[in-house]
Amino acid sequence: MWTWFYRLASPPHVYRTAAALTPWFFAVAAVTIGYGLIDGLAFAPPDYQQGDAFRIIYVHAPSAWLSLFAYTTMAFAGAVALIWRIKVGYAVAAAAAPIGASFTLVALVTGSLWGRPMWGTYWAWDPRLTSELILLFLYFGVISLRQAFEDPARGDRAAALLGIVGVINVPIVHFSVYWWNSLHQGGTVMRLGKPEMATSMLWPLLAMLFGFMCFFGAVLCMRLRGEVLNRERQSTWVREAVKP
Amino acid sequence: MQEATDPIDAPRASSLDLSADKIHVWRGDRHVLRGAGFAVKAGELLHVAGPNGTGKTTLLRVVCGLLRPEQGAVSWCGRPIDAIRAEYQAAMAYASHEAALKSDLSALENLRYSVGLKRRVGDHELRDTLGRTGVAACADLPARVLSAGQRRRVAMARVLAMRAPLWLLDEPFTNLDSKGTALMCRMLEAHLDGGGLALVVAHHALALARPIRRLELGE
Amino acid sequence: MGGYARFVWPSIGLALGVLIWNVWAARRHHAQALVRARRALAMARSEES
Amino acid sequence: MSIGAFPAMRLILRRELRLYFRRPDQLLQPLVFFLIVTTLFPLALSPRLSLLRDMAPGVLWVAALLSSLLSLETLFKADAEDGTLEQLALSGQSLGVIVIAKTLAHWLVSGVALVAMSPLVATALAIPTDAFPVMFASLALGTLTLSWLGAIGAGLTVGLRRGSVLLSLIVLPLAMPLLIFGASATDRAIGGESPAGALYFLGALCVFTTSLAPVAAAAALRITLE
Repeated sequence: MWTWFYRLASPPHVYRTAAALTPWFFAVAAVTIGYGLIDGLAFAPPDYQQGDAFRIIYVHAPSAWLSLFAYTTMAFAGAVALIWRIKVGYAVAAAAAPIGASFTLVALVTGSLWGRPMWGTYWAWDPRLTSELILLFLYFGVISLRQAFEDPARGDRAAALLGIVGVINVPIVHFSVYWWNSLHQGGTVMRLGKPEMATSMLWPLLAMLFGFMCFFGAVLCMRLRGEVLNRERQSTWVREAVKP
Repeated sequence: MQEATDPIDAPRASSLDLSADKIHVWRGDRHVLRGAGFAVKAGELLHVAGPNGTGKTTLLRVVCGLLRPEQGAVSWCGRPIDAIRAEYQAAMAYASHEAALKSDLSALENLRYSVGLKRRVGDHELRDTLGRTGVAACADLPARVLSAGQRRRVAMARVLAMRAPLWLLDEPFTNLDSKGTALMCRMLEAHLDGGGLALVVAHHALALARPIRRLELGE
Repeated sequence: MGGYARFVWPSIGLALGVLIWNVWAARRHHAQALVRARRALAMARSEES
Repeated sequence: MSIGAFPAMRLILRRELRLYFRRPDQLLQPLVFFLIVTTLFPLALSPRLSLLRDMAPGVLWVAALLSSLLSLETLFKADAEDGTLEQLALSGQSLGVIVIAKTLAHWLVSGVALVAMSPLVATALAIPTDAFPVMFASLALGTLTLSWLGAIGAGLTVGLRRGSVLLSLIVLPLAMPLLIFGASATDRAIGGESPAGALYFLGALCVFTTSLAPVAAAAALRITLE
């Protein structure tokens, strides 16, 4: 019953599918990000409290969202690989980690740039930023653990396990950081982002979110191809595929 | 020296058998084991031989279940060892190429805390077993002060005391003098006579008074 | 940008920069993997002959 | 004929404790480290008692985390290096049983010693004696939780040559909630507020890790033992 699934997840199939999907993801990402940026930066009205500074949200929020999404993808792919022994899962996890880490960094820096005009300081131990920082540390842990093993197969499995442990930990960190912040700051810090938004501001944001997801899909596919090649170097299909 | 065979704690039968089929192991880009396989029955010894780096130890680690092969499976009495982990481990005594002793514990304590996890065993019996491998005098010394040969004999005593029908030994003759080598051979003979099985990794020939099956790796 | 240009533009710039870096790094990653696979193939061939 | 899980756990616990007490230096070094780190803070900041009292819970907890982490590195490494970990893994007992016994032994030695040492440090940091019971409770719960988290990290890094830095890199982010609740429980006790909330959370974290970490650490060992 599972055979179709294993065939779907077979390395050569994944390698070809990823190649076929990449341009589509890129095309959609280019259109939506392009629209989101132009509409968000030029046409959306300034926020009545934050003025034009709120426009940072158009890159901050999608990056923050993507940082969590990539981590979840990584942990999920690792879990699939560990439990059902589907090796492509390790390749997906390995491909997702550096992308996720880079967007975590963007979320942190843009959050801090946004914080400067809002709080008067680049870093105010805002709970969201703090848990984002801890997420970055988790990414570093997973990436360095994978690289520390000489045998890539063991590195893959160890990193997958750490990813799963981390994904359980993320909500705990998030919750405890909020609890800690409310204890110390009494809610005086203005939180980044707001629940209610005018639709003219919302559309470009949604477009950016969607565009970043598609971009993630595209880059993941590209990296995935490299990871699959590295893992399957000795197999006949790779030899056929790379024949000069 | 007394050489009575130990009773083996297992369904005493000639039905015991261990087999491995088409074992493939990769280490990174290195294809260490390429389809190794064997079958051993009760009373038989398999000598795993081959030059360095041909995967002898790797095969032994696969057989004892520490290393999961990429392809192929190891079966104990017809069932894959992954499915009967606890039962298989209870029936097996493994001696790695190092003596695997805690240097801060005495020889006796070392045995107590490793054999004791497999079966209920008293210190008296363990001292006896240490005597049979010729290291009774070392029982209360910390393993730190023992010579390499003495440590090997303590490790031999541990294998004996486990009373397991299956012995998996990695280079058991290392550091042994000629007397120790002879003792080890007699122990193996007695074990096989009692219906036991043994897998021995060694890079030189075994001097046993019986036909030995050989698995040559790296050919 | 209502006086906030020095915060908004670097943010956008950084985000775009990281987007481009991701594409560049992914391409390089794949290219290196291809080179390694070819090298492995060449080694295997030279062993066979 | 084979040994049940509880007798096996008792046996491994005895083995571990005996090993710890044969090597008292191994036991004392993290404690001395704990003392030294806490000494650094007043020297680096200021000996003013009011300031010290404000920072005390944080200093205490950071030092406790670091010193406990220091001893966690050898949790499985020592056994892996002399080959006895393989013997344990093949003893017919599940790896979970082995992990539980070894981790509990580590906590009994390092955690309890840390708790016993804490009044000394607390006095030096001007923590009032009224806050001691809460401090003991939070440290006991926190070090146990950290031992479980550390067991996962130690299991993942056991075969690596430069595992110690990596162990901190892996475990410290996981331990941050612990630091938050532990330090704030102590802080509230000093300020005369009710520390119940933070202690409950610490307890919940402790129960949570106690139930899940052995599984994760056993899986980690299975991966790295290969």
